[in-house]
Amino acid sequence: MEQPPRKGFFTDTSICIGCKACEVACKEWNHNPRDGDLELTGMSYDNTVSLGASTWRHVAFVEQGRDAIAAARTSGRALVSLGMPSVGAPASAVPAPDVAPPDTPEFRWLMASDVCKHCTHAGCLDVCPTGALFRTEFGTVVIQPDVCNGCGTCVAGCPFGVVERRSDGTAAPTYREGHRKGEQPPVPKRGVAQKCTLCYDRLLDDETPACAKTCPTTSIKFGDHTSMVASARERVAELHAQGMTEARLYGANELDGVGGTGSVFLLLDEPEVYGLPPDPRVCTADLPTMYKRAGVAMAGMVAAAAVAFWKGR
Amino acid sequence: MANADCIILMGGNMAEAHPVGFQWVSEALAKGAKMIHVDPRFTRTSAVATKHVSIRAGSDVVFLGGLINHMISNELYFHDYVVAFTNAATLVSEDFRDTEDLGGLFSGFDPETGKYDPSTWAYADPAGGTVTGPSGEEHGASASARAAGHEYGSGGPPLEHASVLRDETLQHPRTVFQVLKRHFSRYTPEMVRDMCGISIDDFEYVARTIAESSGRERTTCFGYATGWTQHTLGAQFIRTAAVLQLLMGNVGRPGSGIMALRGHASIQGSTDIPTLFNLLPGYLPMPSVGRHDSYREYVDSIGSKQQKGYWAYAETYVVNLLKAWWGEAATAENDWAYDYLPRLSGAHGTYQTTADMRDGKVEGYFVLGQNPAVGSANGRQQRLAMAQLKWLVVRDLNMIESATWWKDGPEIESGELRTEDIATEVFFMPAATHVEKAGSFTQTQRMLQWRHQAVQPPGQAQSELDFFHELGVRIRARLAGSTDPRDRPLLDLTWDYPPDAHGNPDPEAVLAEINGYVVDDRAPLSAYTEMKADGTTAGGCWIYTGVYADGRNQAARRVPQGGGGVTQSEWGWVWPADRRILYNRASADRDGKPWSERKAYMSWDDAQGRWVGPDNVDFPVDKHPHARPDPSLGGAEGLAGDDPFVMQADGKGWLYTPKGLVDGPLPAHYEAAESPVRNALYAQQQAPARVLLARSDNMEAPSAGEPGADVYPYVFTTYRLTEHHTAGGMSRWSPYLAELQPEMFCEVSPELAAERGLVNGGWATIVSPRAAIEARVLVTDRIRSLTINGREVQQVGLPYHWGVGSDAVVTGDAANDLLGVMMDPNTQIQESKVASCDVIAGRRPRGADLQRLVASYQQRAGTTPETGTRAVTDPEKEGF
Amino acid sequence: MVPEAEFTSYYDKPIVKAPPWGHEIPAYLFLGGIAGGSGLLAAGAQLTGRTLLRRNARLSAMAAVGLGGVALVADLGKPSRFYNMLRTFKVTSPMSVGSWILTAFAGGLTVTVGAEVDRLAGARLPLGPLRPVLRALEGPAGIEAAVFAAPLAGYTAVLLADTAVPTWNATHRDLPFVFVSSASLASAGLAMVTTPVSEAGPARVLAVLGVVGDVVAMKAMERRMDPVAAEPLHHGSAGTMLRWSERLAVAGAVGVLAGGRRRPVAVVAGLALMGASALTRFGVFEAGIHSTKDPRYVIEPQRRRLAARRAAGETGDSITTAG
Amino acid sequence: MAAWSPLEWPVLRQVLTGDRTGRGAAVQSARTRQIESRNATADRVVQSVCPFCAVGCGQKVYVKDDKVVQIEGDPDSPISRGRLCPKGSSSEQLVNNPLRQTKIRYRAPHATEWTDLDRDTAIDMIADRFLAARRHGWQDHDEHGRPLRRTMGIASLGGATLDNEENYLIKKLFTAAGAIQIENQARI
Repeated sequence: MEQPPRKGFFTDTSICIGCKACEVACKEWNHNPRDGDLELTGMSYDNTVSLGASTWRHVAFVEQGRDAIAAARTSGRALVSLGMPSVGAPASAVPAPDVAPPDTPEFRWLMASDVCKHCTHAGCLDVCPTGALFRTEFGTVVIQPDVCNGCGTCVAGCPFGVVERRSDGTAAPTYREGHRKGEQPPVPKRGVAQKCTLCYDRLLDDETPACAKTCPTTSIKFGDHTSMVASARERVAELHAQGMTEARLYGANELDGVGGTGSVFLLLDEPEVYGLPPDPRVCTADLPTMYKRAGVAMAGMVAAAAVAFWKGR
Repeated sequence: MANADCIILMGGNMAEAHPVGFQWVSEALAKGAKMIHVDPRFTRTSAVATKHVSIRAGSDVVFLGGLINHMISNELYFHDYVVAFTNAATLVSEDFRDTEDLGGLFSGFDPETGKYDPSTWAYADPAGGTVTGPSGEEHGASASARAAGHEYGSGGPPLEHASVLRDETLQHPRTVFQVLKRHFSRYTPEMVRDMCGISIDDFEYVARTIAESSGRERTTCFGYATGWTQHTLGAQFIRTAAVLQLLMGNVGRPGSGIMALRGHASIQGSTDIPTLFNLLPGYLPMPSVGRHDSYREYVDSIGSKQQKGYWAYAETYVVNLLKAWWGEAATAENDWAYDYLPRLSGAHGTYQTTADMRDGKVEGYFVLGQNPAVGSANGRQQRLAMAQLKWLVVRDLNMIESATWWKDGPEIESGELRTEDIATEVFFMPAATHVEKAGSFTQTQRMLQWRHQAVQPPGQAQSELDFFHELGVRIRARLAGSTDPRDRPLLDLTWDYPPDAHGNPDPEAVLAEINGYVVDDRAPLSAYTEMKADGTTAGGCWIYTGVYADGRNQAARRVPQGGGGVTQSEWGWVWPADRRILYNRASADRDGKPWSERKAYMSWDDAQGRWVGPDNVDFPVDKHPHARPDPSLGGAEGLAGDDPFVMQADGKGWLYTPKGLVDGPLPAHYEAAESPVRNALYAQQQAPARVLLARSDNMEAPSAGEPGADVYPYVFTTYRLTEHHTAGGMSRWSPYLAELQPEMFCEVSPELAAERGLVNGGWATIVSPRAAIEARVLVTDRIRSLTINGREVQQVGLPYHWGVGSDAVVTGDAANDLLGVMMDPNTQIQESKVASCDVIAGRRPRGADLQRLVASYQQRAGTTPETGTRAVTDPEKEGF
Repeated sequence: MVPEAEFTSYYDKPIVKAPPWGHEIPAYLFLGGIAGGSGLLAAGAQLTGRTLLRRNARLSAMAAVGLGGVALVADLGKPSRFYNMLRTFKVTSPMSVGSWILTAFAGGLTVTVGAEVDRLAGARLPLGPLRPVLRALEGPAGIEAAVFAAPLAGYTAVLLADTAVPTWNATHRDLPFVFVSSASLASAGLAMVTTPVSEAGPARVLAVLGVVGDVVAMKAMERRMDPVAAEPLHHGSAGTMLRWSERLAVAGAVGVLAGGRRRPVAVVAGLALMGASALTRFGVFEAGIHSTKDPRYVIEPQRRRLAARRAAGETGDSITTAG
Repeated sequence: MAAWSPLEWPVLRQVLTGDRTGRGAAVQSARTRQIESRNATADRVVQSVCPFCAVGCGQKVYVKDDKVVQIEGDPDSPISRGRLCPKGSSSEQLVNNPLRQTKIRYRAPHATEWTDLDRDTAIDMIADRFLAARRHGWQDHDEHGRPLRRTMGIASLGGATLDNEENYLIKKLFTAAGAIQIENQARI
């Protein structure tokens, strides 16, 4: 069977306008129910809060003043000086007549569309006991809702907090059926783990995932993983050349704790600012150690029992 | 837009309101262009802008005027373009007096009527006197179609003839250029700082960026939306930008212009084929009593045969329309059934109608895909007015608030209305969605695109086309045999559209009628130039002629990517004549050569003897750039080779508007009808010619300098969010959209929050002289307190998508309830972007206490229906 | 106002998600431990001819496995699909490995319990010709179950540690020691409750060894953990439970040593030990859940280890890169 | 569900195929192997235009069994290149919304609740009321005796979300009936 190239996203948050079309297109395509309890969160324009069982794309909104911007620039510069692996400036640098840094330093509003990372080493996939999760021919990680028994181990296995077991679909569940505030919409696939499938069904039909297709500004790009990483590297170099040292990539390094992610991001601040872990590590990386330690412990238990029967009178 | 070197977005929030259109801005940015967002709020557009400049809502004319002054006084304007293509060199009448001379008023103002007599604004006539309109009246397009900021619609108002005096050295003191220079000289950077709250550094940054991105090699593009139109001087906001763009040579060229960013799928179409009181299709005016009593008066008033350009053929368009509507009943003998048209007597806009409704003068009301109970200014007045109707027909997809106010509206809760007392009959008719009917939408760049029908409407739902066709059939059946002359127009109406498979009228047949045809054989016309004024052709909307050329539905053309050419011309159909950039003759210089290689578009090809380029030239195609026809000739023949503005009566871009606007030939800054700020530019505080509706249900807050102004100390502005659509009828019923912005909120600065004890995520009550509403609070640095004339001015941001009802997924108080109805006299559009309010912490009172709260504020402020209604500011009385 | 996002987190919202596990899970951890420990005791008794201890330990193990299984199934999102646990065998999934261990253990155990019940019933079960087969299999089955007993007691530690839950993951080197010790002392405690002192000698020794292991392993574990990740073990209800767990364990051990040969003391001490084990499991469980609620437990340890690696010159393995 | 076969047991497939760790093809269910895009199985695709704002983005409408199953951006459109905003992306929900009204509702004077009407009756009632209101509000002349030939009894609001053809018929019918108070969103 011929293996298609690994597919992935490159989400360039520097051009995201926070329109949330990705959230809607995703829900619409995947028939995911409305999430949350229709209350204003007070978290800027973010009212869906995080990725979850029914929200597979989530746009974060961060308002920052001068100090935070300066800190982001500093931490970005520090990354550069660490001698990170970096391709040089792209050969065809944009003919910008003026490379002075954008001069709006008093305030900025960051928007970033988050999604399942489709990790190279996927914790959720590794720990799933039923085989409900599998790696597709596109290198993506997908849950089979007809197999999952809702044990929830994958939820614990994800270092990014992406997977969630679908319950009733609202934060403050009510059991009045309906669509309006205070009512509970019908929730399909209740009780099984849910997350982004990278539109596995659409990929099979050679279609672009719903979120990437709808994205008005191409902040969400979709394609072969290698070319996504390449364009991410080009873009970050371009921004650095414009003086935006706060730009950095997230997930483009195959040596990181999850072996690199299928969904690569360009961020303008430290990952935790966007709700992303700063140094995630797939839990099963330590599994051999755990098994070894557990083996010793179990042997100890057997030995203790032996001693007990030998000594115990 | 993707071709611009600099994009100024102002009075609009493109990334939020038009995310997909914004991709062209993104593309320009990716190519290295700059984008500056000038707006009271830091929005999602600002977030990706090269720079955001915070401006006090309603002070845009000061800022733009400052830019004009900067460009003129530093000689940064595009001299060759200005001399060649604009009316800068034209001499203005000796009788004209500017605001400089009259304390903020132009000559001709009548304080009694609150209206201008524009006769002194005219061009000087070489034969002495002035160049006035043919019979002293403008055609509808300029007087009101601009309503929605339709700057490039169908052209300027008529002039008697196109013979004018010009001084191309621009030195004569009565040249438009000198008038302009003097007029804007008081719009200094310091004035911008004091009135707009924009620092001199920021102002200079914007000025420098525009200057560097204009001229032969580069272009700057402006984009605006309702942030400009919804003001008492909205049309003048746009005019100011147009003056600036003409000065900089940024009209008619790639990556230039002023883009109107419109909010509805076919809002352009509904102005072109207007469901508007003052227009007939194709920007022909509705006849007015007294001015258009006879056919001849009517036709002559629209366009003079001696003026330049295509409005000179206005009579042809009129005849074709009448012929299309009344077929054989329209004959030369009966002036093509001109008398079948009803007559206007003044403004009959939606707000005047609402007032009439409230006073019981209107029996029946059709509400079609619109939600005035939420979306119109002064919502309480709207709902109380509807309660006076005999019957109301609401046609919509969802059970909107405009259909349910009688059972769950705010006035039911407050006890002002009792369901059992309301005599209004309400018909709710389910409508068809866009996929359940075929038809065309005209988008914001004038492109018609056909939608094919995907499925049949569900249940009892039906399209507007089917409903109104059926209604027409039944009305005509009831009148059959009537001898009453008033029924003739209905009985003679052409109303025989071939049915489709389901027995409904075929929309393509309607399109064919709109397009126009030869009466004898129904052969479709392919251009409006084929129309005849002798009754042998008929056509419902001349500007759309060509959309059904060759009997093919050109709006349904869908070659992928429009065929790949620069203009992507094989996708949809653009009026007029499938032209993609208007006035594109201006993309070449006086001699017909491109201004620069980089910005080449249309140019004159001597060998072929015609204009060539990627587009259809918006000009007589074979007219040599050096052509200088006899000035007495009118129409297309009258256009000189360097008259690119083919719809203006003199072929030039108008820096100065000798006719057509009712509130002044040049933009001048006046404060909003309600403003806590004194106008520092002129003694005149408010726009003198603004339209008022002085009523007890439409009170105004006192402005700065008047007693009681401090009762409503804050400025609020309303806007939309990307997650919702206008009054919510198509978004608040959608769970996916509702969850993204679930509750009505207000945005306030940290300073205002501290002043009023507001907490992020908590509640606030906002009070205006019309209403009080509650909203959740977002405290954010995206809203800045601004220093205006040395004092802090706080602005409150209010999205207007929510309404009070019980059927939507999410409901909430309506921001528009706070607004009063004060209108731009050119467009009759209300001022939604600036008004005065107070903000207090906590939720609003319920029941009858709500009106008590509003009344107590009114009392404290001493407002009466007369407050704020004086046209001319009286310096004595105002104490300075 | 909209809080300006702190340098460290996104509106204090969690980064990782808590597994959707109720108290059935710590209950299962406890019961699985009892089952595993009892399996070992039963095998020892089988080999050393302590028939009462053998019978009681087998029955205890069976009860614990049964209840534990019910708890596990009850906590599934789709209980009707519990059988999918054996749909595949995944070495990367402790839950899968554990399901097979549990199945294997329960298989052998069921045979031995069948034999015990038949004996209790005076050989009156309608087994017919199967009785001799059962009797013949009883011994090997007991040993087979014993082989999977310690894994049953210990795999749950790997199950918790092999997650992104900060506190659990940070225990991954030492939690198996805590859990097998806890299993030992709890099963020994139960044996002391159910079995006369005369046959409970091995249980008393195992109890004491278990307590020693439990206390030592717990201390070692906490010391080795990132201090922030360890915090939830000390605070709140988890901290309270773990403190009482240690007290009860020590008290139980003292009881065993001081008066374990007296039945009433043995019963009380046995109950104390079982309580200690239950509290350990609930405490560790709660601490982990708590560590998912505050992003700080994710961010601070991760930033610390990232900084440490960078300081040590390892700069090539960060998820954040400049290019 | 296909009949269960022992060979379908993933444990066996793990052994038989190369997927030893059970994280790939071996654990796919029969249903997973049959997944198809619902766009691929649609009966027909219709080209349309987004009904929300005035940008005029192209849409593709996928229909199966005479029901709209998907609406997404039309990549062929030079205006939108296949992209849609959140509102445009919600178009399918606009069409298939469970809250959408598909029945005619009538509220009689002073009534507190809606009742149902069939369409024929409703349009007849509206036609009668239309003519009555037209008659009551009719004005032949103004105070100077100049012709007006209009009715002030009927008003209308709306059109910006309607088709050109619909607006055309509305304007045509109302104008012929002498109704002039015709307005739409362009003025709001």
